[in-house]
Amino acid sequence: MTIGVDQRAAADTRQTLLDIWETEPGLYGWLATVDHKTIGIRYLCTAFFFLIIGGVEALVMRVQLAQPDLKVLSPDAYNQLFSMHGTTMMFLYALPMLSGFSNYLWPLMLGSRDMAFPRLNALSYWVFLFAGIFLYVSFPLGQAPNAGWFSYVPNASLAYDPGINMDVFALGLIFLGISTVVGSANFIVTLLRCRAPGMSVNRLPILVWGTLTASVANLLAVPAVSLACAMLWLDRRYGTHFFEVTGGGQPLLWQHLFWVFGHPWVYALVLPAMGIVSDALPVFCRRTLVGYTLVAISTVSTMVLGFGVWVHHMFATGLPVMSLSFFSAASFVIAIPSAIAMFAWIATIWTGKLQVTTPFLFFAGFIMLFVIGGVSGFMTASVALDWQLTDTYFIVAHLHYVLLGINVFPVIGGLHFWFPKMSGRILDDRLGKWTFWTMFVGFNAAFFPMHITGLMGLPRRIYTYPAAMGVGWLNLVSTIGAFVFAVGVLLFLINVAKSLRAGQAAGNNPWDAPTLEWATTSPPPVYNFATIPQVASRYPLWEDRLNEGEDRSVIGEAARDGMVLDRDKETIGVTPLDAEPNVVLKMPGDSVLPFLLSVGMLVLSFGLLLQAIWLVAAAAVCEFVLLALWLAPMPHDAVEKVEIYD
Amino acid sequence: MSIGRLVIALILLVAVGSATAGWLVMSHRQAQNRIEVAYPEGVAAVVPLGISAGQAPTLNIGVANPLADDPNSVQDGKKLFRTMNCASCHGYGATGGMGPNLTDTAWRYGGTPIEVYKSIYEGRPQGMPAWGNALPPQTVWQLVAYIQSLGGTFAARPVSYTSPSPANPDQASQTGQKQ
Amino acid sequence: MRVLLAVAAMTAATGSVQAQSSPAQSSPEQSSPAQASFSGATASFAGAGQPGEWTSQARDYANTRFSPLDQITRETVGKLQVAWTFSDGTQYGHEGAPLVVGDTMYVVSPYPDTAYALDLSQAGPAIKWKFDPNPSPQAIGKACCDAVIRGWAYADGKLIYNLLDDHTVAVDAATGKEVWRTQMDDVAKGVTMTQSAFVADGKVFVGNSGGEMGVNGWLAALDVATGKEIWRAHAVGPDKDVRIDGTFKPFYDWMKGKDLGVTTWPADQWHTGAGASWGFVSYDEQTKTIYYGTSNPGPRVPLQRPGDNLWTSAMFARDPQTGMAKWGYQFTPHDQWDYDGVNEAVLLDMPIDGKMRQTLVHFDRNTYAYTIDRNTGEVLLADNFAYQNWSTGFDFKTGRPIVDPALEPKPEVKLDRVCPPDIGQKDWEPPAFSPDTGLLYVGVFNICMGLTNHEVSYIAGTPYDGMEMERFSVDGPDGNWGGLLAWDPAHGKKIWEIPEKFMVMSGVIATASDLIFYGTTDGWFRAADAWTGKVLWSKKLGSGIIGQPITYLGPDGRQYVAVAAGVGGAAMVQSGRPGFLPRGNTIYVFSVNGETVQTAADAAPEAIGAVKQP
Amino acid sequence: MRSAVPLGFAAFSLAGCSSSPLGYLDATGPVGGPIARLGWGLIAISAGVCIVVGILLVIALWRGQRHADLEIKTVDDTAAIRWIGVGVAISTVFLIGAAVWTLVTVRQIRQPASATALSLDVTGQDWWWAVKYRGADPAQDFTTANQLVIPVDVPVQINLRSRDVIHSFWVPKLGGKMDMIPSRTNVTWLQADKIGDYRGQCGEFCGLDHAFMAFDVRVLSKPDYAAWLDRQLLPAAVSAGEPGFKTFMVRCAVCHTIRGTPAGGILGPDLSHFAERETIAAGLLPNTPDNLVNWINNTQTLKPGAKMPELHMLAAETRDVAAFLEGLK
Amino acid sequence: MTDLTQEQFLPVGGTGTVSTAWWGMVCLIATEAILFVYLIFSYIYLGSQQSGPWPPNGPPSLRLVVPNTVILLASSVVVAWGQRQFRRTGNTPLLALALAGTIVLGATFIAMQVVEWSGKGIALSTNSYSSAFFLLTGVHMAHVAVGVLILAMLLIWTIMGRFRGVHHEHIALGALYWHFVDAVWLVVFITAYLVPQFS
Repeated sequence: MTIGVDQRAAADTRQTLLDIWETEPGLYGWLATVDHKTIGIRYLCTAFFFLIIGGVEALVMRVQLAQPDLKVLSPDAYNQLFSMHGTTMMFLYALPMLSGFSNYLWPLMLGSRDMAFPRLNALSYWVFLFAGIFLYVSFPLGQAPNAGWFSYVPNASLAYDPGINMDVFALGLIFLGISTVVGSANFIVTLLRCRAPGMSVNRLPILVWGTLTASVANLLAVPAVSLACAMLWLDRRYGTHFFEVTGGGQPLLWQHLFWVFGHPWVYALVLPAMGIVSDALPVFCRRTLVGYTLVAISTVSTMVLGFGVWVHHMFATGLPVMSLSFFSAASFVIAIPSAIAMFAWIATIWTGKLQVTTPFLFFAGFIMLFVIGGVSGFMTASVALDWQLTDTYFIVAHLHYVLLGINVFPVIGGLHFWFPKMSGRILDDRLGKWTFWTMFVGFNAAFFPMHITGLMGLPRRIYTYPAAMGVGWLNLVSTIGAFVFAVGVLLFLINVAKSLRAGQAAGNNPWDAPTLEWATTSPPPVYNFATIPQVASRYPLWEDRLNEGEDRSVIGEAARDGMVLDRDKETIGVTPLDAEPNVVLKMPGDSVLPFLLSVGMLVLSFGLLLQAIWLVAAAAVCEFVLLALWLAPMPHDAVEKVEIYD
Repeated sequence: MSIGRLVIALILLVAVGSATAGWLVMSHRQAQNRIEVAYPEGVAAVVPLGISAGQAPTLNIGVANPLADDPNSVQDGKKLFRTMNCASCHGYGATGGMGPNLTDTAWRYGGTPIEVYKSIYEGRPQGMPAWGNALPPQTVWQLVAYIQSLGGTFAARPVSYTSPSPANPDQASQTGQKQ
Repeated sequence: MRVLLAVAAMTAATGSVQAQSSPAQSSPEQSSPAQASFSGATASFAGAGQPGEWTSQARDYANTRFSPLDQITRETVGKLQVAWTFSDGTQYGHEGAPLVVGDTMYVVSPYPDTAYALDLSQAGPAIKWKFDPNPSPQAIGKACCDAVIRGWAYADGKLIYNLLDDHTVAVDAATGKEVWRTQMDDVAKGVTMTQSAFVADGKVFVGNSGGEMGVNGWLAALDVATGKEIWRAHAVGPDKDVRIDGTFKPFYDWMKGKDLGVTTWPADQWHTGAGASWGFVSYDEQTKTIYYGTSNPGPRVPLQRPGDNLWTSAMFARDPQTGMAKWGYQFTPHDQWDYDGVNEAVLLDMPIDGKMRQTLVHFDRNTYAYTIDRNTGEVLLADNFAYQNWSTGFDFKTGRPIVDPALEPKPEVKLDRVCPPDIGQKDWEPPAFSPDTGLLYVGVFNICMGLTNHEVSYIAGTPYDGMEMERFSVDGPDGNWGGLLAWDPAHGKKIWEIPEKFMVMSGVIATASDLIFYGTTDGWFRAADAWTGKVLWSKKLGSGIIGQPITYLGPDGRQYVAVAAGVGGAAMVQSGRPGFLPRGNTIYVFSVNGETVQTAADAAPEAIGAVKQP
Repeated sequence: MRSAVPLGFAAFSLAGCSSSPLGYLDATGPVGGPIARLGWGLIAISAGVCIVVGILLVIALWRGQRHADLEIKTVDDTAAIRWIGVGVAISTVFLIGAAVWTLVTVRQIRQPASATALSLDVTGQDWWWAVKYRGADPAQDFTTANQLVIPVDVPVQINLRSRDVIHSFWVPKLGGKMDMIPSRTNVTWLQADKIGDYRGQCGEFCGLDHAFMAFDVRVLSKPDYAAWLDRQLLPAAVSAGEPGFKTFMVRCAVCHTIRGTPAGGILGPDLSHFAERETIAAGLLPNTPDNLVNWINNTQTLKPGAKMPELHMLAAETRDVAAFLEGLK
Repeated sequence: MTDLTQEQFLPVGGTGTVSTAWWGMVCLIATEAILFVYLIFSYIYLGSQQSGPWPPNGPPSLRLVVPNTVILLASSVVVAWGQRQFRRTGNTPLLALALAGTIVLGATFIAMQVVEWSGKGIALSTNSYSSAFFLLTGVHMAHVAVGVLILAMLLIWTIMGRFRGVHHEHIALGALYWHFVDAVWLVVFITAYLVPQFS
């Protein structure tokens, strides 16, 4: 038990901590590491990789659609492309990307040394990676999933889609669901237990609120789609009758299960991104976020409402008008929290002192796209009008404004914002501004015309369209825009490559931002904080200047006194609400078990796909053994207590 | 670790490259799934499904079903089997009814793909209509693909042709339905 | 001695006439011959020929299958043994009843419909002649349910019957030479003929089969002498084709109107509307009326033919001279489960509510037993004779059964349990009537079906069907599949039932000695007490029995009982069950102790050798 | 200035939508009309919101820009929060307004004003539409395909079914979508108040040829409609003698129906009065003899994956069949 | 905010709400519970959409299931008792005994459930009812099986003497999961067995 005394002692402390926390070099260490920062960056890179894959698929589709009656692709090839594009972006890019941010930032923002379950953290990454690979296994066979990302039955059933296409889809989503649920549980427990003393719920950054809300939602929503996919697979391979009408199945059951999951999921893809804006935008307005509490509440309430509107994806299925009216009204109501957040951001800019940096541009641009995506959503919420809008390009426009506007723009902005923390170097601002303008112009050119083609009645998911529709030139504009947008993404990659090598050094807090992650070095040490910080306000690094109240946070390695916990791999555990420290948590060491377990799951999924019982059985046994090893309790000494203050 | 990075980059490059190449080739192949079987010279009967509709093209016994391994063809064949009223005679499970069981290995007129093709094409004396005029080769092969998927057929025999096993009278008049 | 038997028959008849005065109170347990008839029903046994003969499938016009013979009694029946057998070597279902005229027995095999005349006065007996009509093999694949023939007729020296390939042929009973042959339809279109020709009033009445093939059903009258077609009445189409004119008086209003055979069908669909008539025809000599039923509508998928689909699944009363319909009655309007109306009508006179009525009794496949006024077509009684769940009741005002909407088939939606199945709880197998007991004895089923409908195309020469079915017992996996029951037609109630493990698809006969004979599809041939249903004698035969038994007096004055054992037809729905016998083709003839003409000694080899001596 | 981009496009949309055959913002009639009005209304609100927010954002950016120093600004946010409250309140008013307008519209179009005199069964299947007319008695029932013919100013009830996967029935100019779901019957209705031809299209992704699953709605004056109905009720006008008839019976009859002939296939469209149709192959080509020949010969090229196989018919056969079909008035 | 002046002592690790593992288990149970909610929703939805009766062939028999339910609930009591004894007295053999007992009861439940299934005369692919029924009960059965495996591991570790003093989170969590599985069974039992008796 160490007591912080002087600089030398502090230096020794750092060394001890380093010895405790450092991951051993080499392949083993690389596979075994459980450091949330490494995992977070892996999440970001993998997700970005899938973003590029999905993007390329989209570009090919845009070529096919550039003019009427083109025959660049066969209908089936086109169907595979749009299905994989949707699946990739929805499942392999959007959420993992945000998980990457949260994984990297949470412990830093919350003043902890790692997530609550570092090994689960590693597991959820490996599972995500392998599930992503699994979803693409049938791609080289020319049999990728081809029934759209929401794969309505019976079109996805064996009778109409006999290849392995949809088996891969069903098993892949179940596989991926494991990663999502495990990750969500980890975030929830981390928030409840692994915060710095004093980091009470009313001091959490909005990003944490967003990810927390999203995680709770995933915990409750993902089982629905896993179940639906299991049923689909059983229907296809074992002749059950969940969806097959012969034998009393119901195609609509799929739609209910899928959208009960799907709608909350969509919010899970945007709320953390909105959190990024809420946390980072104010930094460039040199002020705190206007209406923190309102925004936090709106975040949570959006999700609560989000569980009650799934039927607005099913307005045209002939459900009773009464229920349609109810869900329509609910879908209007859900716009209110979003309005709150939007006005809060505008007010923040309005009353702020702006630094027009690249991240700022992305966030400001995001607000405009957020509004456009919002109002088009508001139009589709109207059941009567939706009977016309649904399944036209208007929907395509809407969902891209929502998912690119509200997810991709904040994400790219966030990457510009936190890149210094992750790499220690700042991204080139001039190139960054170019990136922004290319992407912004390209994006609007690509997707705004789709509103109009949609209003002109162009159905979505058609691989070509007659010239008589009169939408040829609009589609050409879209295609050009799409490529411009792609150039923007390319510029960003160039910027990253360039800055990694020769970027300007960042220092701890290049933006002079208020939250804890900026208190430590860039990149942070593996143990994050030598002394566990003690938080006294919502903006620990601005306290003195904001000068609210007399309490001051205690931060920094050379803290006068505080918790160091340099005797073993430990971090502090606190009470869920007030963050009173109440336990010292033993943190597990690096382990290759998560990796092996994920490999096992990959094998298991293949076994199911090929219906090779022996393979499934073997994999299952291995999984069990691995889990037993993982969970085996280590022999303990008798009761121990740690004295933290003298 | 930069070595590691390089390795990963290479693996990614190879994986993505080969996957894309594979997809381009295969999805193109599937688009071209329309096979061209020479259409028999001339058309005999004008009566739809008469007792005989001329001879099938003299294809030798070794001809394999070009669509045998295409899951879509098996499904299409199954749909045709039901909608072309085959199921009403041979049973919805193809296990026999007015007509013989098609899932077992007893074949009055031979059980290789081309023999099944000919039975469908030419019709058979005890009430099996001749579909040669009504259905193009593509479609007949789809039906054959479905029947092959039921497991009772034999592999195509490239060599000599041994005369098919004699009729099994009981199976000939298995009846599952009534008037 | 024949005279004596004739007298016996008369007394039997008169006895039952007296029975009418005392309505049936007595319980089945006490079974003294003196006991009174249950229903007081009686029948005219016109057209029955000599008491010792069996000259038509039902023995008489009224379809009673009652024989006045009484040599074999409830006491001696236990001694029955095989006297001789005859095999025709064909592998299809044997459904017809042999005919015995004078000393000759006439038998027709299923496809290829070969006819045999057996000389009963010879040992063996000897084959007198054999006639082979060579029908087209194509017909085998067009017959929905086995290449069967349900019977044949004898009329002024001719054996007359239908060939599977749509010809009616008459053969000289003495020489076996073909007298005439008439083509009735085109087998390539899926039409076959399995019906039993019926002769009355100097005409042969023949009908077609193929209700599953989208045929256009008809019944035709041919001249016995020449085979020339006199008239043909269709079951569907305009009144002209159906032979309906001003004299047509259906009892119920919804069956009145012009061209109902067209207007109760979607446009132009009546052409393929089926309504074939392949059941037994009956004939009332006093009123000069023939009665027969029509089959299911085509296609079997109801969604493809909205409307009542007249006159399918119906019964017609017609004038045999002109073929004009007197009345019609549809048993199952818009027949959705393939419950044809082909089952025979048994013409009985019985007191109902104290009033003597001239009725016909019809056990329909839809599981209602109808007692109908045969002069007006009014339904007097309609009661379930076995388990069913498709109908919730019968509306006597309209004469229509009330349908349970939950069991109406929809395409591609599986109905797990519809009872009865397509073949009904009683198929074509004819019942017997005993004037002594006043009861009808009928072989029934106890089964249900799982049903899935598939929309179908009409493709000439292929089935126009669309019903995917599996059948199972009402009482679960190990339940009974059938039974034989005694039915009181005047009160519409079951008196007793003999449960059977397998379906009972054989005809039934009753004798003046209060015996009934029937067979099961697992090959048991049984004799039972007509009063109590007590089984008095059983014999396992070589194959399942779907043929109709007969009884006759041989030239030697002995009473014989004969039946064909050769399973097939709808009975094959049980072919998967353990205990089901293979196909057969043998006619078994029984007599007390198996005695028959010129027994062993006369046919001894040395006797033959002796002839060979130079 | 950012919102200028969208606005420019919005301008186009005004012109654009009405010209398109599937555009629904100029829809008319008792179903299409109210929805179109609602559409314009919500578009107006949405555009308004975009403009207002855009302006606010621009002002905010412009105001903020002037500050140079990076010191943290400490301000009392109560005023700002009040403005948020105002903004949210205004939006809420608009939301409620829109919700009410929506519900009113739904109420208005859920049922026809008068009882529907005419009721059709439309069955979607890969990738065409079977249309069944129901008459007073079954004899008035008949089936056609890929074309609805309806009288003007008469509400038409439409019973929607599917024979395979989920399709969606959509005539933009006359009303919204309604899905066709296997094992269900969805009921919708439409009413045209202008004589003319309207375009319909499948609105739910249904596989390979989803792009090519269209149909026509012909709106006729009441007398014209009556005449058309009488023609439809007649059996097909065929002369069994002509070569095309023979060939058709051999090559096409197992899939297609021609009423009153032995051709009774239900796999393909009913062709009894084929010559009356505007288009062939579910709205793919105008119904002309040349197109028909082309379609019969190159089915899989024109509509890849279509269920109709290429029959490899001899040139003469094809000509005869085309001639025969074009004669089916 | 912690008062920095006074002295404090913190336990390391710890059980119940203090251990992160407990919270993790709660999350797991939450997501599993919602899975069963969706399963039951599907079962009821399919039933509500049937034209015919539901279940099609009459309500399932209770002959085996009622005793089976009792057995499963009993197993919960047993494990709870063993856990309590251990927390009180640290008596390892007693704990081992209780765990063994629970395992036996759980295995019996599975065995009897299998017997009950095989007697039904319907298969997974018979109709929508059989599919929904077997999936619902099957998924629960899988949970029971996993539960038994967990208990087996706990038994082994107990015998290995891994649990001493206050360090028995594993036992607590294993028991918690087992109680959850039992609780879910009650809901499944009511939905799939009891309700049909009255409909």
